[in-house]
Amino acid sequence: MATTTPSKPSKAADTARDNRAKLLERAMSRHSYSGDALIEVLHTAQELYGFLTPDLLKSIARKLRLPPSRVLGVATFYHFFSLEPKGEHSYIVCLGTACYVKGALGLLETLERRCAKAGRTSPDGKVSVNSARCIGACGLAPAVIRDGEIVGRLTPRQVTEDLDRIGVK
Amino acid sequence: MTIEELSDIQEQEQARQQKLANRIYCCTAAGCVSCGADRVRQSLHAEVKKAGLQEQVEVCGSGCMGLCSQGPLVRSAADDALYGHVSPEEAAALVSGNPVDRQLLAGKRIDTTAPFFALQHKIVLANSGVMDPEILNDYIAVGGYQALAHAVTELSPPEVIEEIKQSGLRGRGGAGYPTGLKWELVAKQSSQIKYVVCNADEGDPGAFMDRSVLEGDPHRVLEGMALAGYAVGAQQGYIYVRGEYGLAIQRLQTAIKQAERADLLGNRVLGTGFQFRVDLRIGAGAFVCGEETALIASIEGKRGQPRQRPPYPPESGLWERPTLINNVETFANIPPIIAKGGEWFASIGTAGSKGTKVFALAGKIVNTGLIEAPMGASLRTIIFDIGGGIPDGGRFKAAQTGGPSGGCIPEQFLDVPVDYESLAKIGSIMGSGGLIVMDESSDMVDVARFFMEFCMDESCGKCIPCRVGTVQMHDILARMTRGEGTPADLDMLEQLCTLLRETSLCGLGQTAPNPVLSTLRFFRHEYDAKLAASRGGAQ
Amino acid sequence: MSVKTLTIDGKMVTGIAGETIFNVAWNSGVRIPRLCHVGGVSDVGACRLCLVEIEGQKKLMASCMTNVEEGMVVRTNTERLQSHRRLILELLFAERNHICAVCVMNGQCELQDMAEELGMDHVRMRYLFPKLEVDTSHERFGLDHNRCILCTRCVRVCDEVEGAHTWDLKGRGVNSLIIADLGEPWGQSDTCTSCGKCVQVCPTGALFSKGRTVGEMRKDRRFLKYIVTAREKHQWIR
Amino acid sequence: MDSLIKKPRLATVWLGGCSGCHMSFLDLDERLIDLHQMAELCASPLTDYKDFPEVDVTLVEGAVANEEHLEHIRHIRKHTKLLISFGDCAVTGNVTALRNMFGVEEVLDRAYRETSTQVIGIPRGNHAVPKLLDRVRPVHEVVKVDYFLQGCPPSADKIYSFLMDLLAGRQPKVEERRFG
Repeated sequence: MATTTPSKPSKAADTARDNRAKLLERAMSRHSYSGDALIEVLHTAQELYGFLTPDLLKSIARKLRLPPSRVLGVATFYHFFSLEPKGEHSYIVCLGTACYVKGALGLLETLERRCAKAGRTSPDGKVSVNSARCIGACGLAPAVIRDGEIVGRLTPRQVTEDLDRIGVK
Repeated sequence: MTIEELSDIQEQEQARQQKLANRIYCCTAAGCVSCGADRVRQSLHAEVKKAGLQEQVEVCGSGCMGLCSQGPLVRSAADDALYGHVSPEEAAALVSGNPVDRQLLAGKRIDTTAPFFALQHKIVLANSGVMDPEILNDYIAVGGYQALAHAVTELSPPEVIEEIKQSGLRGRGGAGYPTGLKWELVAKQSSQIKYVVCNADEGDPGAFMDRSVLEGDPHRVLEGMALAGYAVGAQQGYIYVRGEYGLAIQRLQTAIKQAERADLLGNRVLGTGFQFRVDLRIGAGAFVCGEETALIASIEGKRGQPRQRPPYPPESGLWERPTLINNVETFANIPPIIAKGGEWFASIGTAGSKGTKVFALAGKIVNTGLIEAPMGASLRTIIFDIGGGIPDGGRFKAAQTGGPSGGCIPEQFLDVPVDYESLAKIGSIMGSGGLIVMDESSDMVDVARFFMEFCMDESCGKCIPCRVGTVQMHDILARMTRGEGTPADLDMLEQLCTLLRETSLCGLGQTAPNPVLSTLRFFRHEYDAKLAASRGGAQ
Repeated sequence: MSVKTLTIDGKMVTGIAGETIFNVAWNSGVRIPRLCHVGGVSDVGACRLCLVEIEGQKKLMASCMTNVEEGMVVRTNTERLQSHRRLILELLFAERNHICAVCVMNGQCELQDMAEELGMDHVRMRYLFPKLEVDTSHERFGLDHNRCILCTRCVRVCDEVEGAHTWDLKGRGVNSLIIADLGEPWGQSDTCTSCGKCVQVCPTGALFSKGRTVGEMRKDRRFLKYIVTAREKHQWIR
Repeated sequence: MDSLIKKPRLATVWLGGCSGCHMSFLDLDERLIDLHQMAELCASPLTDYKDFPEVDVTLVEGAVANEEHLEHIRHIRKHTKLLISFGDCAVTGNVTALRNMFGVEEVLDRAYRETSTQVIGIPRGNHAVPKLLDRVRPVHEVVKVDYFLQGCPPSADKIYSFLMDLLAGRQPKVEERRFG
């Protein structure tokens, strides 16, 4: 279980936080607080908060009138949901067959060696490493989504240089 | 919008477009966007403005134009020319009507008479490159929603189903169940509440057909679903789309809003008494949700775990109501079938497999991208003629179809027609349309290991054979690739193949052994070589 | 209530429409193996041990999820089924750390019984040896993930009979784990009523009463029939 | 014809186990005399032997936990006609394999550093501690095994009926194939 809580909020962040709670509430009310909408609500919660904390899950469970264990069960079944804070930078390595055939594993290995196992964030919070089944950029294989942007035809060496550049030890 | 208004808009929009000096289509599919199509489009807009041609030249988006390896792609309608690897600096030349400027782009022009284009037969992708997926009127201009209009005014629901049955259309999601029969089954149920679900949880690694259709022609999918709703008596539809498909989700949201506002969806479709609403459900990263009972569980907000069938969803599906589930490409085929008739559709393809099939070509192939070929085209045509063969002088070794549920097809079957029956006969499946080409550098045992790893990661964990069997099979394959396998391992691997196929709860587990079985069948010598080179079991 | 006549392992038997093959077989003395089924709660067809052959059907069907039909010809114990069942047990034994010799349920365990009954005498694949927790935070009970086979009997009995839904599964595939509430230690669960039903239905030593040592744990699930009959028929039969 | 008259030769070995199976073997009590009439016990932890002799039947107690076991069991397999995994440690790894959830280093630290009171650290030198394998294995993962005798330990009755069948040339019927 992730026990990490978001870092201490500033005043400005406080108001943003209120807004987030309001927006989440609105998403739940749009679905009439129906338990069937759990996945949609978790999507919204993750969009707003970045990741799902136990408190967040508990409050969603209460609002949707669901048993907490079911909420955690759903949140951990789907790989899209994260129970840990994301790193400063994110690398999603496409492991679709086209990328695989063109050497995506080498990229992932480099990232895992330097940062963290796929699905995790490096201990210093710098980089989150993930893999995806297919990001649909098969023409650019092997492809990586780096901080939200697709980068194609990468080599392990380029990844290494990239990591050096952002100061990963 | 009434039916008359629909026809008016079609005429007006067509006339408006004809009056333009040029319409420039910039591919906005994910493949092109990832290599800078957005910058090209911005630059085109800027150049139009700079030249003061806002009234004469229109720049718009388009669905996937197929040749993803040459993106960003831009099509100029006035001279019907397609350009590849377009850079933002070339926008001025594209916008200009000056023939000399055009000459500057000659090197970027793609020969559309080449086999890549000439041998394709486009039904599903017909609108890609000729309309902007974000503009409803564009879809209407190319005849969109006319099939729906025709059906709701002139055909009874059984007549719609009859047309689909006559077309011989089979489900494009993989299994190939006859679509008309499925519709009939749902239509027969007496329940007041029924659902239509579009399975857009395209998850095979290396497959992006459905995403391209959703991004490039979202209204067509909505129209297909509405037709299904009309035929089976459902008033609510859901599209279950992968969370990873951000652009497709955005386009669908736009399209649904447009269609609702124009009364093409909603409480009085085209001013008639027919009601049909569509809602999106965003998947959250679980391949197993492509399995229909898991998909239903997921729409209901639960863990995406399959359950035993029967009962099948047409009898008891979403919230235990009769539910029709088809995939994106199946729905995309519906409007043209209703518009042109089942007989027309049935004239394309082979005896058992009608129409066309969209394939995503990837791997060691020159023309990586999206293609549509008539059923029955041979693998050789698809890979060597349309696909341009193997790059860098490589030699073809195998083609993988059907993703983790499919198989590897060796060279000796290159001339087998690609249809449901023929692929099944050689131990693969049509699947949803991913086609990965491998050359001599591919290690087939490792390919089997790759797919097994995929199944292991995606197993939901409900039934034991799949949950633990995939782990054990992966363990054996990994040891083999490391040169640590034994003959006993190979024997166990084969036993586990049988076990998973015969005892797993759902399709994921039942078909998980397929890549192993097909590589064992055609590339057994590679397994044997690994065993021979192995150091033996212990340590 | 219409009666269905069918053949199970060559024996003519009758069942009521809506009854499962599994129940009809057991009522007529044919003991189909099972691990996830437990009478009194819903079935999930997950363990795959109760698969049977039905004449005219290509696929093997989970007998706990398939209703009897008139004229059905069912085979429950063919060589193919036996070999599949043994292999499934091997998979289970290899999945987690089932060390019978040090288990509270040694001698009473349904998994151990199944291995004996089906002649699974050794595991031909690699044991996975996952490193799993033992949760002894509850004052009366313990949960040892090493012995859990993920049959979800506890989840179902807690949800359907006790109504608390304290238990569920987290994760997926081989990484699935039984969880209480939001995955906190069982002893801290807000929803658990400490009724102990989950412990009684657990087929292995995964859920156990504290204070029992090797081979001392006994489970009794007669309460299930008592409660279910009471609830459905308003008859309190002991 | 000579071999037909000769009594079958029996051996028992003790790898990574607690010797409980051998204790159970000794629980045959007076039936050891019956056994002696059927077979010659050539080598066992109970007897003194330098080199493992050629035998017909070997009962192997314990799992393969270190390099010495590995070497030993491979040697034995070459010198016995039938090899029997004798008890749960040999069949499944059992208690001996409980260390597989941890790494070798962690186990050694625990045994020789954290909980040691006299000599702290791993004894070095000639054969002080045979090198542990990364993973304790059941016997059949390393060599071919002909029969499996479960139990922790297998009861004396079970051992007796199994051996009597085997030594009389009958297919052994194991009544209780029960782990634990």
